[in-house]
Amino acid sequence: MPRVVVDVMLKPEILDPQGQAILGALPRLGFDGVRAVRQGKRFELDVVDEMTEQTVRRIAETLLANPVIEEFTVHTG
Amino acid sequence: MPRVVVDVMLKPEILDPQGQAILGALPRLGFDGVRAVRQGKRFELDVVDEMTEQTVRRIAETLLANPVIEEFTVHTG
Amino acid sequence: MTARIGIVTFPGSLDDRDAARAVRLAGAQAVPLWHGDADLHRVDAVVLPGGFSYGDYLRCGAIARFAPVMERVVSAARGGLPVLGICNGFQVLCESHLLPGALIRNAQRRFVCRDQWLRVDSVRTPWTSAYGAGAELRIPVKNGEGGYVADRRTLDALEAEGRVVFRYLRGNPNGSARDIAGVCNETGTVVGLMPHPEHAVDPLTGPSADGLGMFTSVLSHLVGVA
Amino acid sequence: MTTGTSASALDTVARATNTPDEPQPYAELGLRDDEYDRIRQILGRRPTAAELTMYSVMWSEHCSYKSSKVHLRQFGEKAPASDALLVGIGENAGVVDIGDGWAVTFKIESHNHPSYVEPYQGAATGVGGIVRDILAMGARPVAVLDPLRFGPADAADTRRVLPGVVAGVGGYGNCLGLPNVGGELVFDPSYAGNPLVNALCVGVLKADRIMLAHASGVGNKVILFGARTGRDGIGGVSVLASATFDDSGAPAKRPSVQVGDPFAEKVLIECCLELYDAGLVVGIQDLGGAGLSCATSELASAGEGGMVVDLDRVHLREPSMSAEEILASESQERMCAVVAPEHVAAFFAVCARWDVDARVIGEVTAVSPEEASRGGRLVVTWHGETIVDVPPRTVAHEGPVYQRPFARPADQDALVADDPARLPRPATGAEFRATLLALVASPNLCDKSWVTDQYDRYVQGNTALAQPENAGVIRVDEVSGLGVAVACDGNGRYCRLDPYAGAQLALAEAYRNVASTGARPVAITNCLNFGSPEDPGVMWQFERTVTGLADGCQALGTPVTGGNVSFYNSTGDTAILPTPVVGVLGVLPDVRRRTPMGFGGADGAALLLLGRTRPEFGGSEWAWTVHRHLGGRPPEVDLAAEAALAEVLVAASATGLLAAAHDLSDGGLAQVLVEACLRGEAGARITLPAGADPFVWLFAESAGRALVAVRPDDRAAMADLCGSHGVPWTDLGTVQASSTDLVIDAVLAVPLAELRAAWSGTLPALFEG
Ligand SMILES: Nc1ncnc2c1ncn2[C@@H]1O[C@H](COP(=O)(O)OP(=O)(O)O)[C@@H](O)[C@H]1O
Ligand SMILES: [Mg+2]
Repeated sequence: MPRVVVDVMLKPEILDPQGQAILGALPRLGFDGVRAVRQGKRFELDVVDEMTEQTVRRIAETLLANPVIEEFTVHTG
Repeated sequence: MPRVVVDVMLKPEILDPQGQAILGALPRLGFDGVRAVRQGKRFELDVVDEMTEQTVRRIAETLLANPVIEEFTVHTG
Repeated sequence: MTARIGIVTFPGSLDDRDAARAVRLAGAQAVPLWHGDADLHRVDAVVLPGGFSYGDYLRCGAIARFAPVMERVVSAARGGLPVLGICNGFQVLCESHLLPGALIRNAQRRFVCRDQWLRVDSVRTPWTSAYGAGAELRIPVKNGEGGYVADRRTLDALEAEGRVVFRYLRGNPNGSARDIAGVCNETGTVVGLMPHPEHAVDPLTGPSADGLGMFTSVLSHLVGVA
Repeated sequence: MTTGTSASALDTVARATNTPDEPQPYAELGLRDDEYDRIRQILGRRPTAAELTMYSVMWSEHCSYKSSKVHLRQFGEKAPASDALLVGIGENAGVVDIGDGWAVTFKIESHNHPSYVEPYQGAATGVGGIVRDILAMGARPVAVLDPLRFGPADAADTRRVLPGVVAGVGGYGNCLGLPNVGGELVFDPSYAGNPLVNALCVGVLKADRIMLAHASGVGNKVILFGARTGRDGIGGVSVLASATFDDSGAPAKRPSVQVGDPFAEKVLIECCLELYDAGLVVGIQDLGGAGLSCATSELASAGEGGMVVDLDRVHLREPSMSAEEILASESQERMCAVVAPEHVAAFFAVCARWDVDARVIGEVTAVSPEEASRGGRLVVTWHGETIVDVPPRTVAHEGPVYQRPFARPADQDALVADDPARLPRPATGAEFRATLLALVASPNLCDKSWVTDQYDRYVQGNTALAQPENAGVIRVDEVSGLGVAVACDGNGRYCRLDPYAGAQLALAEAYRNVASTGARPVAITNCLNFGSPEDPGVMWQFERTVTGLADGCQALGTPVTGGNVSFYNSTGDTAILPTPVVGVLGVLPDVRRRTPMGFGGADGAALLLLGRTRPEFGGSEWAWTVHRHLGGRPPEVDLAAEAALAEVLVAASATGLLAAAHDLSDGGLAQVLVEACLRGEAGARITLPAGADPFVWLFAESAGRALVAVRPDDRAAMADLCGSHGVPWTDLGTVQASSTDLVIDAVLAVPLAELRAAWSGTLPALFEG
């Protein structure tokens, strides 16, 4: 069964507290060299052969992402 | 500045309540044809040129993923 | 006539019984509404209570929005039915696009439960008419994803139109934009807020009885329009 | 078996009978030679792989209490007579009659080891597990408390473990809609590699609707419902499974960490309560440690004695699971019910309404008198073959019992001899001030709200008091105001110095906390956290603790209703401090009468110190915080004085004499004054009695004391009440609500703002960010 992946990230203008926290923690753990971090969600969907990309996009925009604050990309896993 | 992406997913044998919740909701929304859903995390890191993949992997295993229940993959965005 | 105020129970709703208690204390009849109902049972107003509907695993309120009862709530709200969304209920209202904006993870990334001071910034809604303008309330806040966000244009419009209903005072518990604790739709009938008025109806079990005014407000509004 | 190769043919009972000499990995499963021999003797043959699974998990220390059983008997033997106890030790949780037809059930449990490995999920599933115990008694869970212990507050690993544990306790409990009304937060180096994560749950039910875990009624159906079964927590049993999987070369993944699904548990709670209300359940058991092995063997042996179970009917998360894995799985959010056949359809309808998965997996069967005398008969089939045929009682209740050797540790005398009297004490006003500020800012005495603000204490709308109050108070009956108070306490340092006295001090402190709210203490639960039972020194601590607790409960008239033992808690080779945590339940006829701890509403009130103050510093917070010293004797225990003090606190609350009350414990009087002033922001002016040693009065940790605030008009009545109960009291000064200082005449004066900054800055500085 085909696998599709939907990546959902906060829009760049929305504050991302989790990404900020990771960015803040990295130097304390001795990791330098990271300039920015954003945290989002990754959904792996196992779908039937007939499923069109358009349907996956509809699933993403109605359920998996909230268009007010998030944007998404669809690709095959 | 290069962007690297770390995808973190629950190990396949670990219960994924989030994926289950989505799977349960889809038919109610009129979307058939999805057989399985897993929800994970996606981290986008902007790093300095010199950063090695090995360092990113170390960041992933110490901070971004919990190796007890999660596994991760690193790729360039 | 006793006003009938419906309280929706989604799987994972937690404060539905508390909301019903608050409605009764205000003198109205609490009517339980089940998420699977496609009928509002002739209620005069609806409360969407706090909790973790469907575990809130995807995004708070994201799945509850699609419950059969919500279809009815959305269309009735568009027709003027007063709706109050508390905490998870506020999140459901934003996900349903009855209210603008969204609620994201608290800035400090922790769940926070504390007694919070609020200011009533709009007394023109059916849910706040019993308060004096600028009244200060002490009401519990308890959420993990209560940071209110919206784009700047929306925020400016909300302020210009007097649609910021509540604002946090003396400390913002979750990083909400412009200290916003609650907003309403264009007509004011749909109100959402993160703090929990239903937990502030009796000083025995809450920090004050300051929350009761929201339920008495809607009651007098309903009596007024009847 | 899923491999289907002939080499790993299904290990049926028939096959086991025919291959008596086949070697079995019993040692890897944690069974000793003599234990394995006993299983063979019980069965008259070697066990099948599935039977070996059941015996090994059920005969583990955790499930069988094999090291503790001989001592725990004292709780029953010495139990004070109590009409209030409806269900005692032995069931999922004890049940106490609180009057007006209401009953309350409560129990504490540990989830220490999982919380070290995976703090968030370990703590979350710890809450989930204890909640199901309460649910299984027929009760609606109404509150949780979380006694927590960690290594040094500033240790790097504590920064890893503590935030995760707290988020897990909150994440699960908040999502379940359970107010968190109390707990503990203690730091000590002995917990560095072994945090203690205990969780206590309280439930409410009608006294006539208690549910029990028994499979009665031949022909009744056994229904497994809730979450699907996966490979969670099957740890040790994987040796069995891997032996079979090896053939096909497919290594199975076997997480021993369980992931909680609080939403699934929330709907399971509502579903169960609806099933109980509808009268659809004959018996019920939650699934926790040892999963189906435990639930089926316990249900069967407590009922008719006979049961058949078809494992093929179990709804699996991973279809490739073996029978042994299914039997050992500790997947969360599952329950097992016994249901009359005519009610099965209605049962399924309720489950469907809550979207809860349910499957009939077996049936209650008749046993012959001869089978009954052997311990009943539990038969489990898989792929149409019989893989288990055992007397369930031998699995559930007739596990090994050890008389572990115990001996007073060699260093005990030296420890006790090392009296803190030799330590330098503050003498000048400046030194007192510095000592006070250092103590209130110490991790053990500081403000805990960084932790407790992550817990919902309001949900359900019945919380009349919650942390940081003396005890959590929950309203049970909205009309009459009838309610309960619960507090939990323990002090590992006291127990290290004298485990017998330490256990009684833990009991006395929780008892005193409950009484301070005005509630009458009626029953207790306990969680005994100790090092390895194979260490005679630890076993001595354990024996002394149990004896002390049993004797203490007898003296105070508060029966032990249940509890939990957690052994093998150590950091490296060093055992943790012996840590019994005692939870006390009290009854309050009307929660509107509860006594608060803060001076906020007590302007002008007279402050009286009840009880006797002695120069007691052994194991004290002062000795530890200021000198890193642990030695000497713990405070003296006087249970008659504790009982008299409680009588006074309860009577004074009932007659409305008290504006505030706060019991004394760690940190002594100074700490209590600071906490009561800061709660509600009111100053106080204290005058110590003439000739008193201010150091002893301010920092000693003598037991049996409480500070009370009474309105001037009530002072005489309060003094009379104390006199009539033989409770000594001392005038200490007054509450001055408008003052912004805590003043102790001739000793120190500190602005409340400075106290608050010191007290509340500690945890954020350590754990923020
Ligand atoms: N982990 C925790 N969870 C909930 N409440 C806690 C926790 N730790 C401490 N508390 C609460 O903080 C308050 C102060 O704790 P403590 O000093 O141990 O109380 P006491 O000495 O009266 O037993 C109490 O109300 C206690 O229940
Ligand atoms: Mg304590």
